[in-house]
Amino acid sequence: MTQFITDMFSNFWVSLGGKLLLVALMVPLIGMLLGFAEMKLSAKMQSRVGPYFAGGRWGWAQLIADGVKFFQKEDLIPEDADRPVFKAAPILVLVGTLALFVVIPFGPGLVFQDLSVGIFYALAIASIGTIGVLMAGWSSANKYSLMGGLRAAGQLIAYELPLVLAVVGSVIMAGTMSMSGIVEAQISAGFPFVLVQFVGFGIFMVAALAELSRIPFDMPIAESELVMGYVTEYSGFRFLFFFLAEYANMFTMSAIAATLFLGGYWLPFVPESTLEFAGPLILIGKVFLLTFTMIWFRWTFPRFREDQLQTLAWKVLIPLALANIAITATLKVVL
Amino acid sequence: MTSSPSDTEATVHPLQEFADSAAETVGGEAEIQFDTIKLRVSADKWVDALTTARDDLDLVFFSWLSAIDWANDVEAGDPLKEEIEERIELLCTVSDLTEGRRVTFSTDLPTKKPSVDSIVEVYVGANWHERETAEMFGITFEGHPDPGPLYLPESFLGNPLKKSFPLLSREVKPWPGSVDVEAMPEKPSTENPEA
Amino acid sequence: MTTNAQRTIPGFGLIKGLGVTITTMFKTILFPKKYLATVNYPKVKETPVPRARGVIALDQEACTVCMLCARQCPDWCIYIEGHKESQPPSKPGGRIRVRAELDRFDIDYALCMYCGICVEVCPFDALFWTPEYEYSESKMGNMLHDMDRLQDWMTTVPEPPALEK
Amino acid sequence: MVTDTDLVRHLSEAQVSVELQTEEMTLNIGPQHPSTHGVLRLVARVSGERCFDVKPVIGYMHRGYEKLSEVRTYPQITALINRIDWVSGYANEIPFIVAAEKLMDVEVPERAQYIRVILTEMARVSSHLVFMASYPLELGAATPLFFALRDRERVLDLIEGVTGGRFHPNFNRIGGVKPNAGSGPTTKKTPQDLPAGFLGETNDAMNVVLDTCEEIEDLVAGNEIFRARTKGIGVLPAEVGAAFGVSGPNLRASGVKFDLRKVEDYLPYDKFDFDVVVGENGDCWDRWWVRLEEIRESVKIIQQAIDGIPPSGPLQAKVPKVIKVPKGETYVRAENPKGEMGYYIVSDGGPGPYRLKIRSASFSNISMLSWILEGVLVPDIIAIMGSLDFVLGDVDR
Repeated sequence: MTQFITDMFSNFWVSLGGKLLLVALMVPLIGMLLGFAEMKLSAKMQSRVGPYFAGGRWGWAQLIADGVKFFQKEDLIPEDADRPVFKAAPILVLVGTLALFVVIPFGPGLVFQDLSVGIFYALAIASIGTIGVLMAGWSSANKYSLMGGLRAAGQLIAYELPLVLAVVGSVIMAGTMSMSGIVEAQISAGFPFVLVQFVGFGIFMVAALAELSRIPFDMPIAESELVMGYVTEYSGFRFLFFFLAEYANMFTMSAIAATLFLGGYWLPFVPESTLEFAGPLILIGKVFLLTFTMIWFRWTFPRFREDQLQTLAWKVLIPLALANIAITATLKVVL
Repeated sequence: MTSSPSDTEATVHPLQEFADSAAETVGGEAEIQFDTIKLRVSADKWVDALTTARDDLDLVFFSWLSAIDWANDVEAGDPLKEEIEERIELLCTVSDLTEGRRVTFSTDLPTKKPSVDSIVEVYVGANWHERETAEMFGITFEGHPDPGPLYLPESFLGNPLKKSFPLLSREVKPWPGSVDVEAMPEKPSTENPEA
Repeated sequence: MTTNAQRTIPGFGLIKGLGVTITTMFKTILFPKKYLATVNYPKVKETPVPRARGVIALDQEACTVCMLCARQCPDWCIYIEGHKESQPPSKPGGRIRVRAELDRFDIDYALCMYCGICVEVCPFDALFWTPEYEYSESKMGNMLHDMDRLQDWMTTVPEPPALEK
Repeated sequence: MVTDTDLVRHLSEAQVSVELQTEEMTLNIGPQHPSTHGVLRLVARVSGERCFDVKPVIGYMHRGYEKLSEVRTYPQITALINRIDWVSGYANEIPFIVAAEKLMDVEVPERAQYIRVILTEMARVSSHLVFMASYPLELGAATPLFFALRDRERVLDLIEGVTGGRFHPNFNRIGGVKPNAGSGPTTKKTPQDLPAGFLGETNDAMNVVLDTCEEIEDLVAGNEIFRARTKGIGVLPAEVGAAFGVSGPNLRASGVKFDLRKVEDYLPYDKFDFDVVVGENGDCWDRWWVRLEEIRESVKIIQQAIDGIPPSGPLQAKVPKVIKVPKGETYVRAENPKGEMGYYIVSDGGPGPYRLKIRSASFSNISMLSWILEGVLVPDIIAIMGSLDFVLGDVDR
């Protein structure tokens, strides 16, 4: 029986189908889980009860109820909207998120596709979502949406650079761009890279927040200024796509950060033989720690102004990241 | 705490001195009613009076500007008890920012086609107040930089705060209080056949 | 008095803010009774104060159809109709008494602005405030409460609160 | 003085504007928008994110209170004016009632005066707490909202316990505070004095409010992002503010030490020791800070009043049952949470005023919007508008 299953999964198409199914299930699941966590945690930070009605205890079914509600809603498209672009935008945003799951190693060998340029691929694919955002903003025929889309584009340009530069330090230390390779490098080094690459880690997290357009960098949405930014005109399941993509993106960005800086699926003092099973749990634990920080930030900070964000990116983060690279490279050569 | 005009004759009101000097500086008549200094000036000296108040009396804070429609025939509310001369009284209160002294300037305008010079040049805050007064009382403010209705839609007809403007909500519905208890029905003859 | 708090190391303010939110989170999770500010509304209800102006109750027996409330109401939302009736004398040989009977007493809560003037002017203690608040309707017309419905509210009239000193 | 960096920035901006031909668009903010506090509408010409010719459009909530009060009696108007600035409904009643009392020459009993002071200051605390809640929210921080509203609810519950209304207390009567529940034979004997335990609970609630002020200060004031968003933004010079009729905390933030509680005698504020908080620069930060400090000053007043309130005594002066105000005109203004609120009553001896002019603070406060919003960025529109703390009911009346 096990032989049969192994055989079946060795077939390319079957394994591809299985992986696709897994990713397709994971995104809504993670989206709902994180969405629910955000609702509950924010409630507690504000001395509220939070959702409690749906599903009985703790309101665990709140997000399922929300999803059902979204599907029941009318799919509104503004009359002046650029219809094909308007419809394509949420799909593009979600696809960018799905594609990111491909390169994240959940355990030794537990990776959908271990690319040799994994991190390069991840950072490139992560910015596809922003193109979807820009499309959404442009096609909505709404001035608020347009401004939201343009802000997202400006943010992408400003933050892609520190994001990439922050990663370079880890890549230099590992000597490989494969995500699994970087984790293995940390295992063989015996410490997570964050201990050395703390500057890179900090820059990466700040840039990731900007990339995800979460508070304090949520200017593209900025509900008090731009109503809802680029999602103003979306309703029903198209809005749900944006919603899921936001939380799934939070997960993948945290997973990348965990892989690059926190040792990925590895934890010191955990025997390597158990990583096969414990690895995914360890990674998810680290990811939840990082996403908790993001949620924590969101419910504590106000938002920047667009020009202050650009100043921060170009005048602080990029020079810092460059200095980090220079020092890392020098030390790598010297030591 | 309070004082009426009759008090001021017996004891001098604490504000009397200031009121007199203000009236002299501006050129008008001052009257103190219930701790409120009202300074009457003529309509052609309206802008001059307020400029003097700002520059010489140091009344730099613009509080409000509005009007009263003195009319004998009213469509809404109770009419006045005694006949008065029909006019529109324009009021403007300004204050200083140290001791809290305030003066209400007043001028009379004719009920038909009232018009006065705008004081936006003197107190920039009068802009919206004059627009409100203009649409509510039909007063023309000459030289207002941005005339036009403030609250009401462009197509609105009439000047709501004039006494000749009826309050429609009170016109379309009968007053529930006007109903009276039905009188006792005439005693039916069956009960008292012999009566 | 200065409007500037002391200058500190950059980032210190951010950390202080993070500290406030996380403390609140743990306080709310660990001691929900003390620190939770909201309740699970339809399941748990807060009791309004006795003086709360929720809805007006009518004691039909006490009403003499004097029309004071309808006349004093600023919104004209009370509609009263009544007629006079003769009652047999209380003692044999006494005078025949005339009593006003209430035919209609409606309050239109769609118009009412809860000022309480009617309750205040009522000279015969026929109107009372009760703190009930759950009487929303899906149709505007149903906001008109007739005298029977107003009478039903009488059961919810609370005792007046004790006074300070 | 033009520094080198200023010059360089200016040159670079000039160059950009020559090279880039951008199209301007008209941005319509409101009347339904998350940060317009109701139904204010702004029409702005926007070039990129910079706004020019911002035109506020008001009147979506105009209820015509000045006309309505011409057909109402004085007690009926008291119920109406609660709704002008509904965030601090109690404070609205005071100047109107005091003006009517002035015309009638009525002396209000001391205990009633103290109750008025306590409740007015509680209204101020609750109003400023709403500002403490909404302003960081407009800048993106949601948590201070709940902290401030949590304690505002405490204050409102106490106000409701005394008056029966959270937002619309309708508690003042000419000659004092609401004397008893009704005029019937039974209820007449139930005076509406403070409910038992009110003073103690208020004292506790005020201490909690002070704690929350600390908490909000930790959460918001130190925050570098909040400082960057508010310092130097929307500077209002004192003389411009005065000419526009801007009053209250907005004017004090510009450095004008002027508080009607100190100069007018509508309530016995001279018996209490409190400071007038002033700002330095008149920017958004100062407006925020002045309100935070005013909460603390109000708490001081409330706690002094709780200590000093006469233990018992009449709550009502002798007034006729059907109130008719003698002929006369007067203007009474009060320091409301939003600024100077005043009523000019013209009475001809009838049961209602011949004319009632309502001077509301927010109306004058936002009349300067088109001046202060000239050439600012779109996010700063929200920051400046929020810092003025207006209520549309107070603007449109």
